[in-house]
Amino acid sequence: MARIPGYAGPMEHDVFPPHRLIARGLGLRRGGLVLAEELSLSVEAGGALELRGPNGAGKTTLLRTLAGFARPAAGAVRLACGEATLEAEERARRTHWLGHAPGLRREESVGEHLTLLADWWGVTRRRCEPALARVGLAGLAPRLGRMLSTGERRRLGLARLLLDPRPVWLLDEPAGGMDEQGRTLVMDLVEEHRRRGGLAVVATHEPVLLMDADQLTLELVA
Amino acid sequence: MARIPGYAGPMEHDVFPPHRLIARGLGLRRGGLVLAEELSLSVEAGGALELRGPNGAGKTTLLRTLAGFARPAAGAVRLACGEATLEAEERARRTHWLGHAPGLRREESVGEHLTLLADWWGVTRRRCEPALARVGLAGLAPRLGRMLSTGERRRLGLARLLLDPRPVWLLDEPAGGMDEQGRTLVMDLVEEHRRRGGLAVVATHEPVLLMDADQLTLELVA
Amino acid sequence: MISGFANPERFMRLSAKLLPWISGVAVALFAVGLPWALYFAPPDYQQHDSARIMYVHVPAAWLAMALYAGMAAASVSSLVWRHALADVAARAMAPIGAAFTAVCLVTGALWGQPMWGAWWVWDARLTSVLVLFFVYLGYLALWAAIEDETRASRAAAILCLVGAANLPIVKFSVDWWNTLHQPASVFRADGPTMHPSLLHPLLVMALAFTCAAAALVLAEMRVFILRRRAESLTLRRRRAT
Amino acid sequence: MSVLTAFTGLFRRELSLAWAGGGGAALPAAFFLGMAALGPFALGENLDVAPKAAAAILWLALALATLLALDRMFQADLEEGVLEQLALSANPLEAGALAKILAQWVAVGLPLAGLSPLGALIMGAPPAGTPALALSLAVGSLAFFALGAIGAALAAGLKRAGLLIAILVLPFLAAPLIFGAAAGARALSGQAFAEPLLLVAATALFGLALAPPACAAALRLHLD
Amino acid sequence: MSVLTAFTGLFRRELSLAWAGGGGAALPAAFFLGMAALGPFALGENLDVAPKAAAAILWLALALATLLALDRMFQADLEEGVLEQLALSANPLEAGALAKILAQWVAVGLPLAGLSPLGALIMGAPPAGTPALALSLAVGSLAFFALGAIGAALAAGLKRAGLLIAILVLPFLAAPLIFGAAAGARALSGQAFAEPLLLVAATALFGLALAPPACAAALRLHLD
Ligand code: HEM
Ligand SMILES: Nc1ncnc2c1ncn2[C@@H]1O[C@H](COP(=O)(O)OP(=O)(O)OP(=O)(O)O)[C@@H](O)[C@H]1O
Ligand SMILES: Nc1ncnc2c1ncn2[C@@H]1O[C@H](COP(=O)(O)OP(=O)(O)OP(=O)(O)O)[C@@H](O)[C@H]1O
Ligand SMILES: [Mg+2]
Ligand SMILES: [Mg+2]
Repeated sequence: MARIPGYAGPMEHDVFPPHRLIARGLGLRRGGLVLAEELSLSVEAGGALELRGPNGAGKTTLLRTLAGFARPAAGAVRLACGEATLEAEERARRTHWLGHAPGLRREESVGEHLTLLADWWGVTRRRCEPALARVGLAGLAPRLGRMLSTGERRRLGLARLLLDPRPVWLLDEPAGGMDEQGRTLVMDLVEEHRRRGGLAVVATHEPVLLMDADQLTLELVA
Repeated sequence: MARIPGYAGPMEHDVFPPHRLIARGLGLRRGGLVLAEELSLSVEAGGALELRGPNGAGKTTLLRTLAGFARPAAGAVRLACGEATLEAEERARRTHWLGHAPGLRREESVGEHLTLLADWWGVTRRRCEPALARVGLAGLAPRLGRMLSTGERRRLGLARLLLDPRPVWLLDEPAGGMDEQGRTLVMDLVEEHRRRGGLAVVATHEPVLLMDADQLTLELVA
Repeated sequence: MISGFANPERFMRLSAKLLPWISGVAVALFAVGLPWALYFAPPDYQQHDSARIMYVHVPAAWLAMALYAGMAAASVSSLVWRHALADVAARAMAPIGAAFTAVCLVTGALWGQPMWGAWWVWDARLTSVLVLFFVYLGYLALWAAIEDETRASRAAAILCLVGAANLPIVKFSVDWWNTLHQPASVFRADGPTMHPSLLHPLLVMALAFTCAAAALVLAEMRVFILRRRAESLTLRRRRAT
Repeated sequence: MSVLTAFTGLFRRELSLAWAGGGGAALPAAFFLGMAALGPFALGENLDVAPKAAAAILWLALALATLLALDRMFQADLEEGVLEQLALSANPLEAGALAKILAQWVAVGLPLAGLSPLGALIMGAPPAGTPALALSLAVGSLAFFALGAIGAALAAGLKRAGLLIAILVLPFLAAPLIFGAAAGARALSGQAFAEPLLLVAATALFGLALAPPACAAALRLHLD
Repeated sequence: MSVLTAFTGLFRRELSLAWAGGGGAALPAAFFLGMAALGPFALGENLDVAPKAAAAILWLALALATLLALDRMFQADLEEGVLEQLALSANPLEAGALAKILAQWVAVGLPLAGLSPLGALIMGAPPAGTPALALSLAVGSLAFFALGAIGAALAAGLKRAGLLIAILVLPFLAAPLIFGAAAGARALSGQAFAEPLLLVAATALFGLALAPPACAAALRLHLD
């Protein structure tokens, strides 16, 4: 695998090399629906962008486009590290996506799930337990996907962010379904991430979530 | 069908006869986990109970038990109308449940979904459109389940509440995933419902949701 | 006796006392029945010594059906009266019934080779017993798929009752259709037609099989109840700490 | 009155979901013909047996189509929370189960039965017996869906539900399959087929009587 | 190195999901026996066909088992968001698809092949040829799962995926089925079977080469 110099894979306490997520002239479409046109954004290392807007405005669609799952109808998304623009594969391995799907099968246990991702992402399995503990799920490794409560499912998503340190976080309503303490946890994790040189794009309906983040408000189409 | 006098089925603007939801000595269990013991509660017509507590405390489990889906390990739930305790079937048709599941199939359209429920619940199909309009989904009838955004899915759940007027509302995080205006909508709907003599049990993590509601806080098991 | 089984505590006490006796009787009956059936009983005038398979085949077939009938009865009382012991009983009978069905199938196949010149034919009797075996397998698979015991027992009870429709088909298949398999010669409305020199050792063997099955079922029920207790103990201990 | 509206409402919804995405019954039909074509392929060098086995192959194809359709009969509604909404109603889940069974029969079973004469002709069966073969398949698919629905409801939402459904349902499909294939084979070879056909009808009636309460009880269990 | 860890990690996970809930390969095994019994059920009075058609019936049972297992091969991972997490990685989805194919083969295909001698004996086939029959089924099920995975990936997330997969996949299954059934039939009747067996192996190799990129492309489409 061609590795960009300065990025040596998963790190524990280091700082990420400076990444920058840029979208230019994006057109977002779903079915026949035009959700956005000529949308541009740029998030720097250490920065954060809050996506806001009413239900159905297209926040999730935008995030999925940034993640590379959805293809924009116009424009392009690129991730730069220093001066270099990264290839799709490199972009994928430096991006974390926290969506609404649980991420694990109904019959899969939390522990099996994280072990699989550790193997698949190429990080050591020893990171699983600390990640679970950090998000308040210590001891829940044997529980199956279908048993988890809404908040536990979201917390597991946060644990995935911690399992493999990646500079780009794309979070869709990370505080949704969380209790008081869980919301603080989300804020803390994003803060830490930014201090390490990571960047985050976060869709949210919480009145207050991130500290000094840029705001992008999507409007509902007519 | 044996109908309790004073309850003539779906009504538009009338007041419900006085119902009362009572649980005595409930024991809640999931797998090997004991979530609650000796739990008692009572909600009167016009009243509301807010369920609070950390993620995984058992709020959803309690609501499902109140709805009659889950069988309590101990104790019993009953719904009284005036002096009479209602049979299981009568309890079912007077209870609304708003959970996290979308309630419609991925390939089913919003319109088909509400039409089906109108037929199945025995209310006129003409109620579908106004219900959709009230929750801000006017014009979304052709959209399929898998297309809906998180907030739209929750709003559809609210539309179901309006489709068939029932005295008992059991709502699991009704404001989750909702935008500003959606949260206000939830509050307004519950207020209206209570003014009509309905009662509501609402699990929520919102700092403020209902006005002068009783509070029941579940604790996390060790 | 029946009421003694109604409550798990009393069942444990009663079954602890009964179990050695039933097992002992089974051993004694086998000690008499096996030599009688396999050595002293006269060989069949047509089938010679291969007919001795009968002394295993027929009791196994009877118990395969009897245990399923027992499961169905237990399922009814578990569904209707929520009887605490009924689902344990049904669950305990299933693997043993399945095993006897397998024995019936295998001995039948072994017998079929010399008698009919084929291990297997698809006549109504053989097919319906095979179906019975599949019902047993499905029942066990359903239990294994649901970890919550009360839910598992109720789901399995539904399945068991639906599958009970197969039981009369097994029994009467030989009368309703032309089968290669022979019709009943013992349990008949007009009395047994089998020669007493064959019938008597068969009945002893059948009794021996029945006692053995009863002992196995009781022992398995005890294991289930003990395991349930152990689980609720650890649960209580976990809560106490 | 209201039970009837409810019933037809659900029936129509199931039908439109089964035929969704255009093509209506074309998908089951294509599948069935594909299966009917594969059977002779597998028999290969023993092709001479194909006309003789035509009824058997078509009945097997029907059984497979049923198993595939059963897989999602209740599972999706359970996972998406539709059953919760249906359960909170004065109308019993029993009626819902019956509506679903009949809808599957109309959506999948009847098109297959209607196509079966074509399949039989492809395999070289004489045309005379094909209407009776189609009749036997029509009745048989009702039995399949009624009896199969019980297994589908029991296995809905469990691990490896696909395999589990097949195992639970197989023993129940045996009787209609045996009698039905016999009826079809006799019809194709010009023999009297009334007796096995009546037996198929009997299993269908048995299934229709038993399935609604059994399915409803199983589904209520899974709502827990 | 890390690709290997990733690959075996996913392979092991698939295997443990396929065998979850106790019983390991027992469920697929019971399932296969049931499927193998369906053929004779349907053949009924035409019993004389059975030994001759034993190989065909077992091959058809294998095809049925494959179709039923394929139904959930990618669908569940897509709906639960597992594929999204797997896609965001340096390891290509191609490797993931291959791991899934091999795991299904080991979890479902091999147990079935191992049981096939029993099935053949029940149908009155001579014991001598049964090991070769089992071998042909083992190779054939690899071809089935490899080729079938393409259809499963294409249909994942679409309506009525079950039937759709079957239709998409049937044409691809035809080749291994024809050659495999021929190899099995020849093995049972003591003839030379190397040639058709090699052809089955060729389709398996073809499938293994084609399936990973095809599956990965289809899955990426569905992530949109
Ligand atoms: C796998 C093949 C076979 C199966 C599944 C099978 C099944 C059964 C069953 C279920 C019964 C109990 C019938 C009842 O209680 O009414 C039975 C009884 C019996 N079977 Fe078989 N059988 C098989 C093969 C054979 C063969 C090859 C023979 C010998 C020709 C045989 C001889 C008998 C006899 C003599 C009885 C006792 C019937 C009576 O007197 O009531 N069976 N078998
Ligand atoms: N295939 C489609 N055809 C038509 N409309 C679609 C399709 N897919 C999605 N939509 C619509 O696109 C809009 C944007 O959805 P999206 O999930 O991006 O919204 P969102 O901003 O995340 O909303 P929320 O705050 O509720 O999560 C929604 O109105 C949705 O119904
Ligand atoms: N079958 C099971 N076995 C063991 N634990 C289970 C099982 N089912 C659920 N649980 C656990 O029971 C707890 C209660 O779940 P519940 O969904 O009721 O929580 P909740 O209060 O609604 O939480 P949230 O605020 O996250 O929605 C959770 O910790 C969950 O993991
Ligand atoms: Mg969204
Ligand atoms: Mg909850």
